[in-house]
Amino acid sequence: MTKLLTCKDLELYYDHIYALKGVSLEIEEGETVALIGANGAGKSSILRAITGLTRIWSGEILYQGRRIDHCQPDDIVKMGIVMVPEGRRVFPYMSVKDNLLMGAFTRTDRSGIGKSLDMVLNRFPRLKERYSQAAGTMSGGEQQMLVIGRALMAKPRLLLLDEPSLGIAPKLVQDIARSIVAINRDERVSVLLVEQNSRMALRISQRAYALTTGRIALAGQSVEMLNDERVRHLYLGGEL
Amino acid sequence: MGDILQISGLTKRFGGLVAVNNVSFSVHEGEILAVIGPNGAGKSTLFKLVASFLRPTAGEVRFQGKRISGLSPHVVARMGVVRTFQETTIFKGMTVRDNVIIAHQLRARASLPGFYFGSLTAREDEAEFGRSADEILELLGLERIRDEPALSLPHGHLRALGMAIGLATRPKVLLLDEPFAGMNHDETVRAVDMVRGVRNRGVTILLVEHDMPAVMRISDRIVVLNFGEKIAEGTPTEIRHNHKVIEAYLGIEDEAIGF
Amino acid sequence: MAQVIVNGLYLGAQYALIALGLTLIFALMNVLNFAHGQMYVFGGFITYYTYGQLGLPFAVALLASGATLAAVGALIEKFLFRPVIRRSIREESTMLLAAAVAFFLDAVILLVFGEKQRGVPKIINGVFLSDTLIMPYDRLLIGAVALVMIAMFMLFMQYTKPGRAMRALAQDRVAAQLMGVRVDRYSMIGFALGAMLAGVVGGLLVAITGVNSGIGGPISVKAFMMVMIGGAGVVGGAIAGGFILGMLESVGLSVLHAYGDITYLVIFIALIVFLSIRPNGLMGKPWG
Amino acid sequence: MSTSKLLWLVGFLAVTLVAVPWLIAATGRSDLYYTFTAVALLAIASGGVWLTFYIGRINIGQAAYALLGGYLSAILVVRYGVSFWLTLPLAGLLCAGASVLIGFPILRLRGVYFAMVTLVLTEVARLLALALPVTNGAKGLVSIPPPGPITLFGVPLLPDFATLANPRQAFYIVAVVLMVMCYAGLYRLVHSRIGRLCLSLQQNEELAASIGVNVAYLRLVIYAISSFLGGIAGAMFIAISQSIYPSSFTTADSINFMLNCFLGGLGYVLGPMLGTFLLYFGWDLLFKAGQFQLLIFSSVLIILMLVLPNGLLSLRPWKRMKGGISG
Amino acid sequence: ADKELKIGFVGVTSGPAAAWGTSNVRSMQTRAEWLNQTGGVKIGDATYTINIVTFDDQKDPKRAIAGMEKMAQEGIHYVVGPNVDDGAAAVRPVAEKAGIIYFPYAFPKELYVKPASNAVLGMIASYQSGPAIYKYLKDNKVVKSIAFVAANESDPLSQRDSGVAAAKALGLQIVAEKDTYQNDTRDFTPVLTPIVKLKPDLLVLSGVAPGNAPLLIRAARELGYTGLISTETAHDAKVLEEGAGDLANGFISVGGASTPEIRSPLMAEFIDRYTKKFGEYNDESNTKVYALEYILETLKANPKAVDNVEEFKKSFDTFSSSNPFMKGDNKLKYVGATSFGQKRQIAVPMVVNEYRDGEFKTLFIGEVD
Ligand SMILES: Nc1ncnc2c1ncn2[C@@H]1O[C@H](COP(=O)(O)OP(=O)(O)OP(=O)(O)O)[C@@H](O)[C@H]1O
Ligand SMILES: Nc1ncnc2c1ncn2[C@@H]1O[C@H](COP(=O)(O)OP(=O)(O)OP(=O)(O)O)[C@@H](O)[C@H]1O
Ligand SMILES: [Mg+2]
Ligand SMILES: [Mg+2]
Repeated sequence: MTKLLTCKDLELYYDHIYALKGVSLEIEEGETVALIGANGAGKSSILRAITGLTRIWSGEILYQGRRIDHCQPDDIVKMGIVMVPEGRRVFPYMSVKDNLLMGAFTRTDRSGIGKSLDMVLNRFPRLKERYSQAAGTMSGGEQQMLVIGRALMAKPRLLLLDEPSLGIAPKLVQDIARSIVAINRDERVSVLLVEQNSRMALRISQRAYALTTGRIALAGQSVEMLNDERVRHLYLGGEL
Repeated sequence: MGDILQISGLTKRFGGLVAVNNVSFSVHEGEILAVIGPNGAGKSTLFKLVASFLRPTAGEVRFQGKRISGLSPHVVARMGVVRTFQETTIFKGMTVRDNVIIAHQLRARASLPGFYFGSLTAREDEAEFGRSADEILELLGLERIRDEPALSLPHGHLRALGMAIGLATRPKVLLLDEPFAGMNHDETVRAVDMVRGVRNRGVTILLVEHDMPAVMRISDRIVVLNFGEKIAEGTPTEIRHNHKVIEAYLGIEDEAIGF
Repeated sequence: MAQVIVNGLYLGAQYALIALGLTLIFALMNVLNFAHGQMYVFGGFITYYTYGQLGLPFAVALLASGATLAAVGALIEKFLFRPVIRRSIREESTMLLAAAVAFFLDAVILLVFGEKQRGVPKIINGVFLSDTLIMPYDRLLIGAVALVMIAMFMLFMQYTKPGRAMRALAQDRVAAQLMGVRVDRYSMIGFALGAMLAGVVGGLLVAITGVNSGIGGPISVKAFMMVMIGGAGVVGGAIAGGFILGMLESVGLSVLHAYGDITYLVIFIALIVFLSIRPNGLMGKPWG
Repeated sequence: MSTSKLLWLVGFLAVTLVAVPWLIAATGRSDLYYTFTAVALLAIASGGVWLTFYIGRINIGQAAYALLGGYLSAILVVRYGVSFWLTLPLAGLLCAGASVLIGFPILRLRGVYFAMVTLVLTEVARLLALALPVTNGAKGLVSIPPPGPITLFGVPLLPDFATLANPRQAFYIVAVVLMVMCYAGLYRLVHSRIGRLCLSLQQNEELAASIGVNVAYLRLVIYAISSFLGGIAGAMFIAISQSIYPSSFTTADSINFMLNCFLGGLGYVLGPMLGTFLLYFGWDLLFKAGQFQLLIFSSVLIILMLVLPNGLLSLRPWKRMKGGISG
Repeated sequence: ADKELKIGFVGVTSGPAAAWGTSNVRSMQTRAEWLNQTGGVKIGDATYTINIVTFDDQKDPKRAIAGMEKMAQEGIHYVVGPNVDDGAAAVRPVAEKAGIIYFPYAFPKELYVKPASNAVLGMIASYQSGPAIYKYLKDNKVVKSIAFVAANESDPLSQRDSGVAAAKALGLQIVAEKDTYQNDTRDFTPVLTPIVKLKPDLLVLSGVAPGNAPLLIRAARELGYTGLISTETAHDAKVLEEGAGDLANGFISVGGASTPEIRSPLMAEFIDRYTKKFGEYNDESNTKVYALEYILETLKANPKAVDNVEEFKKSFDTFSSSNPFMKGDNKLKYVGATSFGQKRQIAVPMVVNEYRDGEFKTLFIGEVD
């Protein structure tokens, strides 16, 4: 396996508040990596840094061996890193179709786009049913599927997911988790999954990092972390 | 314990869509009642109807026997029915403490002119609000960030602040819309304790939440909505085993992903 | 009555086109472009010189107007609005900038083009006459061109990639950015396009109404009104607003003409009442 | 009120009421009296606009109330022989009353919609002034007598303006005193709990309602105060020009009031005062530039905006801003 | 030239009405430059260079007051302007108090009747020209019915009202008098559609702005209107030609002073110099040039008035000098006794023009007393 993405010693702050104080992590080709941690630990900040939405203060981000920490967000999308942001940000007044086409914005291969569209619609049949409905009028779960589908339209090699289960009914959380597993398996997309639902995240990932206030506190195989006493204590709690 | 809220035949239409359809149930004084249901089932709409932010198409809500549907929200809030919002809604331009202080509005005894001219009651009010705000911040573990601008708080703290704002109004009934969303396990445990603490001060609590373990642990009773209709009502144990609820909402455990 | 309706339609087409550019800029950047009317006047003068004075074909003059204004718009976006938006705390602050730009354009236009009302030779002569309807051919032509341009703009926004990008940008900037839309570039394109529309309408209408350096401000205000009727930041709303205002004026002036002074009073009060009932216009979104 | 604030106030009064007249006398620049009078009165109206900004509404309709206030005062003085000094507060109060009626439906609107409706309101006021018989329509009211004397128990408090050798100075003093009173009132408002309630409206009306703020009522109160200020400013202006026309206050004025607020800074009570001073005085200073006046003026505005997009007062070196929008 | 004489201008030179003030300022500047080139103006024993001090009031009465204050500050006693009613009324207190004689282009009678004493109407008022025009048209072109249309603004509306009164007095049938349009109207078809249907013999565009006149004419003609069109304000032939082309033929307007038939060589040279200096002439300046001429000629006649306004006022009743801008033996003198009870108006010849093919032709010349 080769390194797809490497973050070295990322530091980042907003208005003199440190959000990241030296974070390093790696994602290998084909892997699903989970990133767990408390509120405000800096999970979203890492994703924003990778996608170029927020500039890091120091450290470096390498993608396939190239430094990308000075690239514009659109260049990063073109390289194959696509993020699904926190909070289901669909384009509310656009149809499902147009939302999906927006996903393929940086692509120019018409036939490839068509194929991706078929793939996404097959994966999420609900989207096919709602093909020309305005996205803003769909339920939360459907919107979540739409944003994941939209990200897939960009044909990513690395998919960054920020809390896809937030505010989603348990039944749909399961659906989404299944989709993530399937996407990783079938489309050979590497995934970096940020989740509060640590149990779910650890179950569907191979490796995981746990973040506390801007630092990596723990890292390892997900299975091991699931059974790790400290993780259990900090992030999973006892049996509920 | 009597019923503090009676909801009867409540219906809300948006154009052709019936978001809440003929829902009736009662809330007992001092209990924690959870409303659950799939996305789009009408839970938030139900809350808005109860807090009188929306006018029902049919049916009514009674609080301590008095009809409150149709009154304006601040009147209902003054009577003691207060909601927090699903979206993280706070006053972004103020500090954490100011957010809580301003939320004491309902407890103000001085009039607007009184505040303007700084009457004795007004000054007493101000001092009292400050004290009470600090108390609430401490209760919710926000005292360290009390002077931060609310704008830059992380998600979890925003939720806590939202609850602090709700508490500051010293409500009789507090409606919490997804209070645990975006919290990890540890934080959820703390928040659950917090909500219990609030209940123990005599506040009746209604909450909407998707975090099932938390819901099961915290609630005395649960009401389940689906497509705007009430499909079940009962104790957590009853709900957990209700087929309709499993089918519509909880889903069946999936071994592959393990939950 | 036929005359009144056709008048209304013709006015409406013209108004809708004016409102389109304004609404586009508003949707993309949340900037209420007070300088829209001045851009319109600027475009008008360019057509006046290229068509009226230099004698080039009208179509060429329109192109010149559009191209110049697109450039002006792009520059204004890049060097004025972008830095100010980035640094201001409250979005409304851009209103001062927009007003300053309006003053600036007003000053430049007055200095360069003078204070007089200008007109150009008619583009076609002759009048369409029937029992119920009198309509000069040039008005018919301009009305038709306006309709075609509206349709083209709609198609552009609906079906082309830049159009889609701009709609996405208007709905969620961050999400659009995450889809690979270069926000800076498309904001600039959008602003340039809005300015270009203003310029082209200005040029188009020189053929009928001429152009006058001072009318920019009143035109902006009128355009705001159409946008409000239809709903801010919605392309369809701008078009609807334009046609409604055009029709209201035409019908109002003919029905209320015995009371003359009050036609506009009635229209304005109706507008206030309408907005009190529908706070987001006909099809507007609840923007902040 | 803290002593430092009191000192500031005394200092301001000393400068405006003693130093300025002395300087004017020394330099012979008596035209500056009118300039400063105009600044003071426009600042009062702008202060009202600023207050509506403070509850999160873009108000481009202040000229409507200035016009209304002007007409009310003029009509009372001309047709009913009421003393001007009595009409001044009356004009303000009647404007406040009118604004309650108008505000009730339109204050539900937000953002650009409210802005546009108020812009239209200015035009409605003008058209009404043209159409109503009591205003004498297009011909306006001219030859309005200047303010008369006020005596209290035989003691003259204010002289008859018609007999004054230098009415400019008298108007100046009245305007400055009015302005100081208005801004002191505004300052107190903003720094009392009401100010924070206003902020809560500005930031989130729904949440404010949920914590028990009577949103509709507070909005109306604030809008009424704002219109009160507009009415007073209008009435005072009419006393100076001794004439009023439907075009005495127009859309352009409404826009200027708003720009004054932006220029000074929306987050600061004194912002509109500073903004008015700079915009008005700046224009006046450039009078020698002749035909290039507008060009230079607008260029300076643009540059100011580029350098200080949050208003001039965001420069305040003694109080650094911290991301907030606090007052 | 050993001394400087400052003459002020307060009026509108920007915004939609910029044309009004601009033609004013430019004619003053042209004439002043010309006089200075030829050695200045000899008043009494001294020779003066003329310095024109201008102030743009943006058509805002509040600014106009500031402008008048500025003039007082500059020690100026003679000011041309303001251009509109509200501005002129607003500057009145300042001008009267500060001792400034001003020449507004505004019609409210209060400005000119006692106790006011410092304003001098700089042109013919609509209530003076209206009756004359309607009478002429009634007698010569058999006009029986008349319709009015005006912008919904103070000046045009009050001009309309005086026009309506004049028409009534002449026994003309008034078929439309309430129709108005917003000042931002650019397309007048809807405004005129109902009026044209009434087929009046004469359509009066009351107080129409120079920019709007061609648009109104064009819309009326294109709607099939065949009657006469007239107005009481001054207009520019070039603007009419560009804006309405042949459709403007027959348009009747009141120009202040000068059609080719009556213009003196001096006027011709003025036009020439103006055109050279500013690239383009404006026919409105035919009227606007007079105010400055009156000020200077009166000062020449009574040199003490240079810095004493009271002296100037004394000259109102007696002043007379020959009119350099007109052929023949015409006089510059102050008039207005009938309208205002005192002589507070300059006697510009009331030239009623008809537009034809890019030029104005004189229909008749009247006088005001
Ligand atoms: N725009 C901003 N301005 C100032 N501070 C910010 C901003 N965005 C985030 N922060 C701060 O940076 C820190 C990390 O935030 P981040 O959003 O990365 O956390 P997170 O782990 O994603 O939390 P959550 O689970 O609540 O989403 C927090 O302390 C937060 O207050
Ligand atoms: N103002 C409105 N206009 C039209 N439809 C609305 C409006 N508010 C809510 N709805 C619709 O009513 C339905 C119920 O919405 P509601 O927000 O109550 O769901 P919810 O149960 O809270 O869902 P979630 O769990 O996703 O928050 C949805 O289909 C929603 O689209
Ligand atoms: Mg996050
Ligand atoms: Mg909800």
